[in-house]
Amino acid sequence: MLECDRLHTYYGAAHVLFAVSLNVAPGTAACILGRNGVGKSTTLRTVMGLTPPREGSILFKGRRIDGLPAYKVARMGLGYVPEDRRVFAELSVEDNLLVAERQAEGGFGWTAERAFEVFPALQEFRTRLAGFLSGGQQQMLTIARALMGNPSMLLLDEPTEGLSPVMVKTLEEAILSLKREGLTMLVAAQDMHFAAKVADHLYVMNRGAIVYEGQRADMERDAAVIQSHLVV
Amino acid sequence: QQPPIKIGLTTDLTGIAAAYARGQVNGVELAIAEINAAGGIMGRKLELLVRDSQLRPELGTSHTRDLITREKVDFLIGPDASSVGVAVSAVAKQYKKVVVMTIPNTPRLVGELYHPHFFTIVPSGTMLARAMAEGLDKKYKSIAFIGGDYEASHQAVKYFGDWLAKVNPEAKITNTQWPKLGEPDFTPYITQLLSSKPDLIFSYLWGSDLIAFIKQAKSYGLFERTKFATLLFLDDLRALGSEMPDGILGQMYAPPFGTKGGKMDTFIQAFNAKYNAYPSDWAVMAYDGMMLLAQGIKAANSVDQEAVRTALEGIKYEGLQGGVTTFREVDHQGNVPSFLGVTGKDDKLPFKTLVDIKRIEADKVWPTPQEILAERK
Amino acid sequence: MTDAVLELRGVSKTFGPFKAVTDMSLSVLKGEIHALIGPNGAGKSTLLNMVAGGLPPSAGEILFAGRSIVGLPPHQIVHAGIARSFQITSIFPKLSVIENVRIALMARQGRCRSLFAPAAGVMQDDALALLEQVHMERDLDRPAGELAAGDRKRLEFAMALAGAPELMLLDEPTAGMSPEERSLVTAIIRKINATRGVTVLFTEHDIDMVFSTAHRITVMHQGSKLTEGEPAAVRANPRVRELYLGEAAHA
Amino acid sequence: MGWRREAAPLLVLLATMAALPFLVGESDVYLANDFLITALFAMSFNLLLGQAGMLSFGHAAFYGLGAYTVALLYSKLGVPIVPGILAAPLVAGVMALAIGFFVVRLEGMYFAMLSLSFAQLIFSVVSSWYSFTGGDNGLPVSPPDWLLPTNAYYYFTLAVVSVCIGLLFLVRRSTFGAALAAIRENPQRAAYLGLNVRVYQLAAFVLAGALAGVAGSLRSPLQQMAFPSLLYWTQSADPVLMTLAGGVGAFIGPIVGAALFVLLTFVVTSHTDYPLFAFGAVVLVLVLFLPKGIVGTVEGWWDRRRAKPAPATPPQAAHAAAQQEGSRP
Amino acid sequence: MTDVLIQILSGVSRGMVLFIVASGLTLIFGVLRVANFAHGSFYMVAAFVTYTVTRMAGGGMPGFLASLVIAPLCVAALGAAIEMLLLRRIQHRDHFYQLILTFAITLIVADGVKMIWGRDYRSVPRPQLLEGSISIFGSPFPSYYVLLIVIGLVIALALRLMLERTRFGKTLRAAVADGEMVGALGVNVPLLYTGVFTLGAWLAGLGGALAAPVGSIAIGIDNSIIIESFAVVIIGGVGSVSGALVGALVIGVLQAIGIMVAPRLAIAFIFIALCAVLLLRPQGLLGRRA
Ligand SMILES: Nc1ncnc2c1ncn2[C@@H]1O[C@H](COP(=O)(O)OP(=O)(O)OP(=O)(O)O)[C@@H](O)[C@H]1O
Ligand SMILES: Nc1ncnc2c1ncn2[C@@H]1O[C@H](COP(=O)(O)OP(=O)(O)OP(=O)(O)O)[C@@H](O)[C@H]1O
Ligand SMILES: [Mg+2]
Ligand SMILES: [Mg+2]
Repeated sequence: MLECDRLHTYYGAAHVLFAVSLNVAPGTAACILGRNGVGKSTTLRTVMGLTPPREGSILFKGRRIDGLPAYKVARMGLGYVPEDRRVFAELSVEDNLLVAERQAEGGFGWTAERAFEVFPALQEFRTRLAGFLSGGQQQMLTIARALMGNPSMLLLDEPTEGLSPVMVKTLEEAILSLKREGLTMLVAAQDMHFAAKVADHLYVMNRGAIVYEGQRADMERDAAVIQSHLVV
Repeated sequence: QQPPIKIGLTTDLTGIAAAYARGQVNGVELAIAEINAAGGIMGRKLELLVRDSQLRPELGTSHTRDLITREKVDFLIGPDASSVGVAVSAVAKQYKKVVVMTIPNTPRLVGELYHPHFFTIVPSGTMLARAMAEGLDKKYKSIAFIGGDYEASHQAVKYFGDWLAKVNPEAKITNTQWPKLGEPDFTPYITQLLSSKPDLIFSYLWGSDLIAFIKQAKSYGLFERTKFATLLFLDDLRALGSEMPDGILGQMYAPPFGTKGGKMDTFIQAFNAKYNAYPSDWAVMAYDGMMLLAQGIKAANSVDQEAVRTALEGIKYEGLQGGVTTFREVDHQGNVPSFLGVTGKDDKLPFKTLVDIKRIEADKVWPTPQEILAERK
Repeated sequence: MTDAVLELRGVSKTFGPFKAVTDMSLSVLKGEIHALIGPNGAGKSTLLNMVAGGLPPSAGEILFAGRSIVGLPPHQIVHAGIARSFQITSIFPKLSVIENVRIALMARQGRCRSLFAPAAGVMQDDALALLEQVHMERDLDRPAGELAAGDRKRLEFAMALAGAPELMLLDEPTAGMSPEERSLVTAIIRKINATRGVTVLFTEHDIDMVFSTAHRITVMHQGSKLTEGEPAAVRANPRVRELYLGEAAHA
Repeated sequence: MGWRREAAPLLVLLATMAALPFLVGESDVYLANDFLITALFAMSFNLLLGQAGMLSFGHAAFYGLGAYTVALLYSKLGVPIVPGILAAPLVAGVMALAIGFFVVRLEGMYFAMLSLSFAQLIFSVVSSWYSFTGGDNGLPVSPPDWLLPTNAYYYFTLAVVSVCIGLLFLVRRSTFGAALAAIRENPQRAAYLGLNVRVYQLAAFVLAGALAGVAGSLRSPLQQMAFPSLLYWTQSADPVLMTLAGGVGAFIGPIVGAALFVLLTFVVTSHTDYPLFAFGAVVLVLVLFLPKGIVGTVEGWWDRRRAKPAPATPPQAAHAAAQQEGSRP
Repeated sequence: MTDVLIQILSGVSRGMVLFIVASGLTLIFGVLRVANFAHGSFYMVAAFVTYTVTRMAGGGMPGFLASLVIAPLCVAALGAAIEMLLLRRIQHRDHFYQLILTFAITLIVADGVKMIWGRDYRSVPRPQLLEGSISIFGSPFPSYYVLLIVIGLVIALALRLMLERTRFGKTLRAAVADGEMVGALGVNVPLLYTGVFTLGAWLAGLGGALAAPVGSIAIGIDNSIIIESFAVVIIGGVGSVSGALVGALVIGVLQAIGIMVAPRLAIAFIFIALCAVLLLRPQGLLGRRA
């Protein structure tokens, strides 16, 4: 579904991603683990077209998407949940969803109603301005918002940040059920446990490069290696 | 080959008075072209240096200084807006350069700011306001005033009122309105003016303000309901064209059609040939100003400032407007006339002009030397 | 009650018809690490914000060291001895990392009032020490806005530490951090509490961190207090397990 | 940025300006005088915009008040120019305090519009109070004979402006300046660090107003006139443009901007029939191609030239890339 | 009494022109956060285009209608070009830069107008049909002003519906807050911005075309309208179309009444109103508190 080949990304003069290559097969979830500042968010932004790579190529559903503006990437069916929430503070919850609503190729028929089913807390506040939601509520909203675009693949940047344990569980279940429906996912996360629950495939990043790659089955075996990349 | 005699002209080619400045530059250029064609003065050609002061006094100062100190101009000819005029006059005073003003007419120039190198051939604000009072029919008793909210217009109503008290003591100014300069909407003022039911409205609006006022007043039937007397520039007549109502009392500085025959007709033709346009009041005064300055230089037979100043003080110049222009000693105010007439159609021109023109001579209305001296205190 | 540094009595906050916090009473004892937990939207941030002076309470009293601080503007509350960090990081993005901390130190000590005294080097050493503590000494001269999310969070924490406050209000201080940095921050909290007796009131969703760090825990739910007590007791509370931890009560 | 790096160009500039009358003609000295005053005006403005992030659109009010203080003291009370120039910052500062008290409550564009409104109110008073201010044709001032020669007044201006810019230099690098920078970046955060944001903003506003007053007070003796147009809003736009064109972030940015504008205005109004067009085109090009203003862009270019090549790929990244190649499915 | 009524009505009609221009500005300023100084230039250019069109088509109704269509379109095209060629390139920089960019444009346009139309001021006649006046309680009220009031109200309603009710409007508001994020949701943000800017320019053009037959067309009308429009936008609340309507009417009517009560304040009137509103209700009459 998504094939990234040797991506190099820069912020101005700062070289941040070094030859990042990763693949996500249709209907599976891949997870990028790594400490702070290793380039997880940048990888997702690069795929999304927000910080285009200077070198390398990205194929989505077999088509080149590197160099395309973000809106074209989104229209091809890639949904994005950013790390710092970025809800539209001055719009109501409902309108946040409305803005994102879009029928894309190969979507899964998401509507606001279905999103509210997954996140009942949002239903309660559907007319409240998004800026007034609590941190966790905002996090749910960004996920719901991304679903409204009916993506065939979702990029999630630390989706559990700021969620209470009970919400994390709900989210895990939601992700698994989305996966069952056939949605492909690439998730950036800090948390091994979460990754272990949702990911079929695992990448570990360190200092802008992928330093480990493995299947879910390998995780236990390689726990020590993975761990070694997650500490300094 | 003798070096040319340099004339410096700082004027506001940018800003709301730009149209006047253009006419002025053209007038001076035409005069210089004619002088040079006739061989120049003392065998020297004249050269004009134009600077744009953009209606900013400080820029007027910089340019005038620069013209004097870097370009070494020999004489200055007047700027456009009064505020820049004041600034230019101050520089001329400091460097003792002869300057001839052809548009600015704030009474302060001949009053507190006067200096011996200053000469003007524009009827001052005082003279115009008094001429208006002088020329009005005595039957108008209740008079309303409207003028832009700035100094000249406040002074105008004052001088007008004072003179009225002398020539028509029964008349009263019953209502005054002060829209800001550049006001796009005069309707509130129009309704105010009309509600006081005056015999006559005296307006000190000009340029685009006057045009907007006239157009808006038309739909309120103002010109049918009351007599309207206003300061009027040729540019206004031209811009309004056939929209200009008939029967408005207009006061003008130096309308080309105000003087029949003689030099004026030649001038109009020459101007038209050169610029493909009918000259404005400003072009007339600018042309006269330049010619007069040239005559002064010729008379002095030198470009020495003091010699030329003395020559100008005693000059007798026969200009476009007929009569002989001289400067009086106390304030170097030229004895220039102003004109009062009624708007109407002229078959020869594509816009309306004044008919029944009255020429009001300077000596009737200019302030007495005592008045001038009192102001300088 | 006597040794409570911070005491809330019947504090409420309503936004229009919505009650974000209802009649909350809370005492934070001197020298304790007090955790405030609860489901998303329970009102934790709102509560901290009221203490810090960012929001006026609709009702109730807030006492700090026995003195009411309701109605005081934030900067006065800071000078009274309360520092805070934000849930959504709030730093000076274009200033360098070390300048961020230095300004925090200078402001806290009231050293910004001089028009002419050069700022260069002022409190440089203290700032360095703080940044070393959070292991950011390598990023000193980077503009703070360029930091990755987790690093910004650490910087924010360092700024809250600046100037030795008596009470720290930390809103999810370790959210978005990797496990390693998380334990670092936790260790610092414990350390300043143990060595300097700094009182800490914090919110957090990482339960391991909460239960291992806090001396006492208050659980909020829908704007009011659900329960309060020692970590073990709170953990065992069936309502907490159901509403917050999401563990089936019978499990 | 080290203070040497900021001070060095200032000192070079000071030396150049001091030598100028020996190198160029009277008219150019006059123009340079104009530049010095304009530069101080723009610098005082940049204390607000560059340092504190406050976009004031009414800064000309204080400039004009400075000019009128000198003119009024001179013409109404016969006070000579020099004491007038000393009084100007006081008058402008007090006015800035009164206006600042209200305007610092607002932020961003609202702050800009409120400062504009107050300035316009002062402008309307000045331009229509004929008996006191002389109205729209201005109020004359005559410098004493010893200041009348172009060079004499030039050196006088140079001295005053140097002192004021020196002051601004100190303020920028002071702890107060650091607090302003923090407030500019994130006022909310600054408040939660213990800064009384309003008071700091007010202090900056007063200081900037007072220094603008000094600039204005130097202006009216130069023109031998105080004009209401010195207080008009278009005059307030000037320092904004100069500062942004020169570079908001750099200390000497506004000076460079002022030099450019004074010179450019003079040149275009001397040589073209369409000065606004030429001027606007230059500004347009500056904005489009020099994103950080002139000084900022030059500095960036300088730094890049001197920077050592950035460290290349981190060691283990290269190795990781290789490993990637092998493990690709 | 009818005096006062007529006074108010004329204030309203003036307010309507101001509203039409300011509504374009409030869109551009409120929605795109571009403090567009060139807005006054759009107004001026439209007025001059109106002059040319009516001269070519003769003064009557056809000329008037043609100018009402052509002038705003010309200006809209100009706006689109400015947005795509210039503003877009500095979109990601500090908003200050857009301010000076648009300021530079005002200068260029001011002289551009001089190059094309000269320095003289001009006048556009009203079509015969709208030349006269209707009678309101026996006092004449120009029929052209009635037309202005009607057009203003229609525009207000249309804009309000567009912004508040349509997805387009909501997307717009979201894009202001976080353009990058909206882009990541599949919205072509640059196109959206161009669209808004063009619409804003079109409104300025419409205002210019409508105002041309009532006033005079001169260099400098850009200057006065821009300050008044900003005042209206701020008084009404940035980004709020209804606010702009209220703001414009408040200014129009208060000015009309104000000169009866305190004529000496007329010159400073708008700024007194601005100060009062900003101090008492900084977010504007209908603005949302941030
Ligand atoms: N705008 C920027 N300019 C310059 N450098 C940046 C910028 N944004 C991020 N960086 C740098 O790029 C590197 C990777 O950042 P990124 O945000 O991708 O990390 P991350 O893995 O998502 O970290 P975290 O877990 O903290 O979110 C970091 O060193 C960061 O400092
Ligand atoms: N300004 C406001 N207007 C309206 N509602 C608000 C406002 N601020 C907060 N709320 C509501 O108050 C409730 C409590 O919010 P708060 O941010 O305190 O939650 P929290 O406990 O910190 O949650 P989280 O753990 O998700 O951060 C939420 O439902 C939120 O939507
Ligand atoms: Mg990240
Ligand atoms: Mg919270």
